[in-house]
Amino acid sequence: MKKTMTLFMALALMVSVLTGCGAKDTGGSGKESDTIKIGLNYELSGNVATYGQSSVAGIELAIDEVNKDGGVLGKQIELIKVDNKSDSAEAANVSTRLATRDKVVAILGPATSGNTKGATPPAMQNKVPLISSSATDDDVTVDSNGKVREYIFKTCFNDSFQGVTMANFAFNDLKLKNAAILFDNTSDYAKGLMNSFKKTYPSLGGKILVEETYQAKETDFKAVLTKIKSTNPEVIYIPGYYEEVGLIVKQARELGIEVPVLGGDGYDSPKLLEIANKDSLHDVYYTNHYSPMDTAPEVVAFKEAFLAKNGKDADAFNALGYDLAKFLVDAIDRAGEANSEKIKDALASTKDFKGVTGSLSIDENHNPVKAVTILELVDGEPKFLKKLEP
Amino acid sequence: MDMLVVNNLYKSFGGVKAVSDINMTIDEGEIVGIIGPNGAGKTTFFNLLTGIYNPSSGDIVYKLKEEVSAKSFKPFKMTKYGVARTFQNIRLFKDMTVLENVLIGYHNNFKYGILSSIFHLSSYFKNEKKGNEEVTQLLKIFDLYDKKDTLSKNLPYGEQRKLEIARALASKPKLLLLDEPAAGMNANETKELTKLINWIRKEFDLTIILIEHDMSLVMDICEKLFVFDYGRLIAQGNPESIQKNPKVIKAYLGGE
Amino acid sequence: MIMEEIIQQIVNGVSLGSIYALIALGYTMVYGIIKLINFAHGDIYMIGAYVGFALTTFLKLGFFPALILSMVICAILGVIIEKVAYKPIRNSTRIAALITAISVSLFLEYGMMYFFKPDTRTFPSLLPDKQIKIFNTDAVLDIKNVYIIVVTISLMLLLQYVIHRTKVGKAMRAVSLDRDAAQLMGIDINKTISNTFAIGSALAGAAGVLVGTYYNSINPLMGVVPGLKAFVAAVIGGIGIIPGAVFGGFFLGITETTISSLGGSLYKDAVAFAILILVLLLKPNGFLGKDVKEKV
Amino acid sequence: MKILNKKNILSILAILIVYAIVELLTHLGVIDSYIQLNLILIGINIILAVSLNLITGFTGQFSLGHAAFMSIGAYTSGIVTAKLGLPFIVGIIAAAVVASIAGIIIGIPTLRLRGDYLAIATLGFGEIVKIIAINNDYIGGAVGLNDIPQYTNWTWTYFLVVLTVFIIYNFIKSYHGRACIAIREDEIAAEAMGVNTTYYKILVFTIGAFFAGIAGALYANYFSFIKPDSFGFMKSVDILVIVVFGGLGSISGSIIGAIALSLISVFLQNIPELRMVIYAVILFLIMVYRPQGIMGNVELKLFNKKGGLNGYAGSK
Repeated sequence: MKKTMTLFMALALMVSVLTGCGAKDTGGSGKESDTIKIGLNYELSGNVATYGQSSVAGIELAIDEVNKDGGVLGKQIELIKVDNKSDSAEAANVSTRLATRDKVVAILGPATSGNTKGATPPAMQNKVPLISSSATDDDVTVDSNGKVREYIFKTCFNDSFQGVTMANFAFNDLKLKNAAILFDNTSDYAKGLMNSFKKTYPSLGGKILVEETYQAKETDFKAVLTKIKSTNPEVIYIPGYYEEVGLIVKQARELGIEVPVLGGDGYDSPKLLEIANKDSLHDVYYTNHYSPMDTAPEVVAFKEAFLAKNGKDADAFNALGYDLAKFLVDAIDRAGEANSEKIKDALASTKDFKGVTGSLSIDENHNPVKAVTILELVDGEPKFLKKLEP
Repeated sequence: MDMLVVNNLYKSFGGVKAVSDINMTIDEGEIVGIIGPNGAGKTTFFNLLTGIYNPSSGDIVYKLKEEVSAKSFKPFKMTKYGVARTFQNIRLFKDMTVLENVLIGYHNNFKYGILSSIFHLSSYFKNEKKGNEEVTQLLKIFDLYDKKDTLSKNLPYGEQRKLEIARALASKPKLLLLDEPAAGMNANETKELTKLINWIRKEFDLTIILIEHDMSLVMDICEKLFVFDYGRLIAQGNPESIQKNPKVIKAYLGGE
Repeated sequence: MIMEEIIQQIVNGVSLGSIYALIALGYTMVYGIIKLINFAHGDIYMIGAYVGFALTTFLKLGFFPALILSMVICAILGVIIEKVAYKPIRNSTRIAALITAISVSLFLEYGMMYFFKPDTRTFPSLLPDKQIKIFNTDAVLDIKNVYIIVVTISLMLLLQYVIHRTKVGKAMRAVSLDRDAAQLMGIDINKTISNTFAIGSALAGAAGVLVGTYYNSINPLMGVVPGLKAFVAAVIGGIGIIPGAVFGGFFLGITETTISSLGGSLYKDAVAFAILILVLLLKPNGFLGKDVKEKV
Repeated sequence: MKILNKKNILSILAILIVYAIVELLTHLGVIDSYIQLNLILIGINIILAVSLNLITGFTGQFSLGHAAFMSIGAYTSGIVTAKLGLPFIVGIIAAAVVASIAGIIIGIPTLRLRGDYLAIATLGFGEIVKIIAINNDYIGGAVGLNDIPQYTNWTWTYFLVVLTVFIIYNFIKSYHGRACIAIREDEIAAEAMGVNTTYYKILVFTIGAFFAGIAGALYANYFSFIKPDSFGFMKSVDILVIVVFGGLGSISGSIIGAIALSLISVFLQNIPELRMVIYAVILFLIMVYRPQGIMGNVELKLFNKKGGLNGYAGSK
């Protein structure tokens, strides 16, 4: 008896609290409101808070600029920033809240593939477009039956794309036949890149000598590096993020491993140079969306504006976040109405959107078609090497 | 008829002999006292009798509900063999009520399975009803029924001692081991305890072994005494003979 | 070539182990005296690194002044944490104590994240960047590692001296054995526990600065994994035993390196935890601990 | 004969009425998908908290690895429903069974450990389970397992919560449950009274893991995506915090705790940068000012006039 009463009371309390706070939120969100609401579902706390916060910094810069220029469709954009705690269930919770309570027209985020997958089902059910600028995993936008997820988009490469590109580059351009792999096995991103490299490289005729792993937040990589060194590879593929890669490259050079190091867009951060220092960063090649050293006016303008606003140089997450916001605004503009359904259609039909990180079109799988740039680090500075059109 | 036989019992901890060369036989229905100075090995002996320690060598054989020897002793099996005990430094279940404490003593007399407990099948009700009735009976005997819903930690000291005995009796033992039952009691309480022990022995048809420092209690109720010193059994016999035994006097008054 | 790899891996193991050992020292000491798993220890280590970072980057202090100052600041922080957080729960249950320690740990991690952003920061290079070649092979040892090992061993000896030879240390041991009795003997319990925390936290602070310069990258969550590993190391060596922590640190470092070098880097941490469980089961008082039986 | 007494009929009615009200409100649109999601989340947390309470609160076995059992259940149900395409009920049962086998496996070796040491060993066990999941490519490794069919709904969650509470509550009310509480109070005395402590410790780990497995299945089939680090150390701490917040040894406390902490979490979504700091402060304040939790170890008195959860207490 008492347990049911407890349950009952608890439920009553719950419902009243939740509906209560909902009622407040829905106040100004009628169709005729003078702002357009965009939800941000990001990792603002928890173990990947860096990526979430960096993406949001880029988004906020872009939206500031848009609002200063008069907004879109004559309305200002209002960002509703909610934290998903770096947890996929919480990301689902936030998605639902943004869609049903805050009545946003679109959701940006989350930063990682896992949390984006968590955020996906509510976005699909509530028919609100959700776009991530860094959820690189292939099945973010396509389900296991190969069917595209109607409301989900991404503006970054698929993991497989970068891995394939690097495998080709290593084999054909650098002409190196024996590779070692070292990847972050707790990161879906690194694992994705690694898998496609592992598939492509041998098919070209290369040989993978050894495959080793590390874990995010580790700081000592000498044991695996020594192991790799003993197999005498000609090149090492290290997909991962700059925090660890910086340390890995530095420690590899200390151990006397001087062979080229290859990686992906996780390398793109001014921190890489700070952590690894100049002397270690030679013969490092990575795939990226753009060259931060690009002198194109929009790149320069973005970098200056970001530095002015945030007091530090932009990294890949910042740039991708910035482009993501501009990309959505562009779609809202083309949709002609702040309506989720129309925005979704506009997003799906994006052609040659020009952003800081290059121009992109959305393909039938809701993935971007965009050029990949290969950069080489020379004395720690990224140098443009080549650009591969898709 | 003998119900406990101890043969050449030794127990050592890391080379130090705590109990050595104990031989004794205890008959059914006796009240037996174990006395000796502090550190004489009495509690160790109790722990050997209840399976908390295994003998280093020698054997202990009970002939109660069935004949068992030290090899098959496990603390939790002792009540099944008909042996229950109390502790020197009262070990009640502090945050449980008086009734619940005694129900734990009754543990092995409950006979229903996990499924029955989860779904409260009829065997659950039958068992719980019977258990509650028997335990209630016991609490009334010990004058604790009025306090059955009191948390045991809130009982006065003397009643905690009594509750511990009641809890042990709930397991329906044949042999009751009491480790310093009168410790911390005043003369009046001790007197009452003496009466109680005598009474329960008759009422429940028990054999009782007790460790005690209070000589008045020991001399009062024990029919036979065993005296320990330095882990050895130095004397045994009826209270009068023990009082006169020079070895015992020496052990108690010191070796000078 | 094979020989060289083995030598290099031994060097790697020792150098990793020295870091675990350094952090484990403070962990084991606090546990030894007040029987509290101070989950916040790893975070004090993180704060030590940030203090070192601030002192060297903004005040341009050298290595040793930064190390000493950071130890002092961490000691003060440790005492504050003890007074504010642990003192009120000193007589609570173990579970309350453990959750309080977790809450302090979260508070420090996310407080730092709030004030200083979650970004990784780079520690200025304070010590000479030099590699020593061993036995004329290609195996190398980072000179900074020599510093860490020397500091770890000296701190261990110093701690042993403090605990066994000084009045403060004797008071600590007395409190650890029987708090009530110690109090009856006129030992100031509060002061002794404060001392314990001050010393333990100072050790964490030292570790923070040393490891900061060694890896030159710090972030607010940097204390979590090393903290956990250091705890494992402390348990392996026998928690509460100072030389045990150092032994456990090296043991864990060398074990992890061995597993990685045998190609098991995927399961390196799993093996570390499996060893932890095995040690707890087979030798609950650690390799250097004595077995004690519960009194009935 | 006593199964259909007045009290039980009232209980069943109350359970059904609560269910019907929620269903009705859902149809009326008062409960939208956001509230429903949170109701389900709370339900999952109640199952986790009540089952951990059995292990830690009632039996006194300090576990920091409860999320590992949940993870085993989640992956099992994920495999059964997504990869093998079997119905949800099969997934739930498989999840519960596999998790409880893990409960036995972890229960046996850790029997020798107490207090802090047991906590650390279970923490280690949780990490090992996570690392194995990360390295297993069949279940997606670090990438996670995606596109698990979304079977979990309010009905499943609600009745599984009721079932969990019913079973664990009844268990506690039996002599088996009293034996567990006795182990918490004094293991040596419990053994001397004939309680087979080994058996009961393994039993509660098994039952606790069983329900954590069910919670995992509900979780996997609701969020339709799982990854190993959703079930890490912090998740175990979250569950433990619910239990301690509500009161160790109080089932109604665990229910209230699950609701309160879920609401706090919803509220904290709006202040992301300070969320964990505030969470830490709340934890700390509870430990200092009310270490026994909201309910202590008693149940809601209002509905339990006989008092005293722990005993049979004559409520025949």
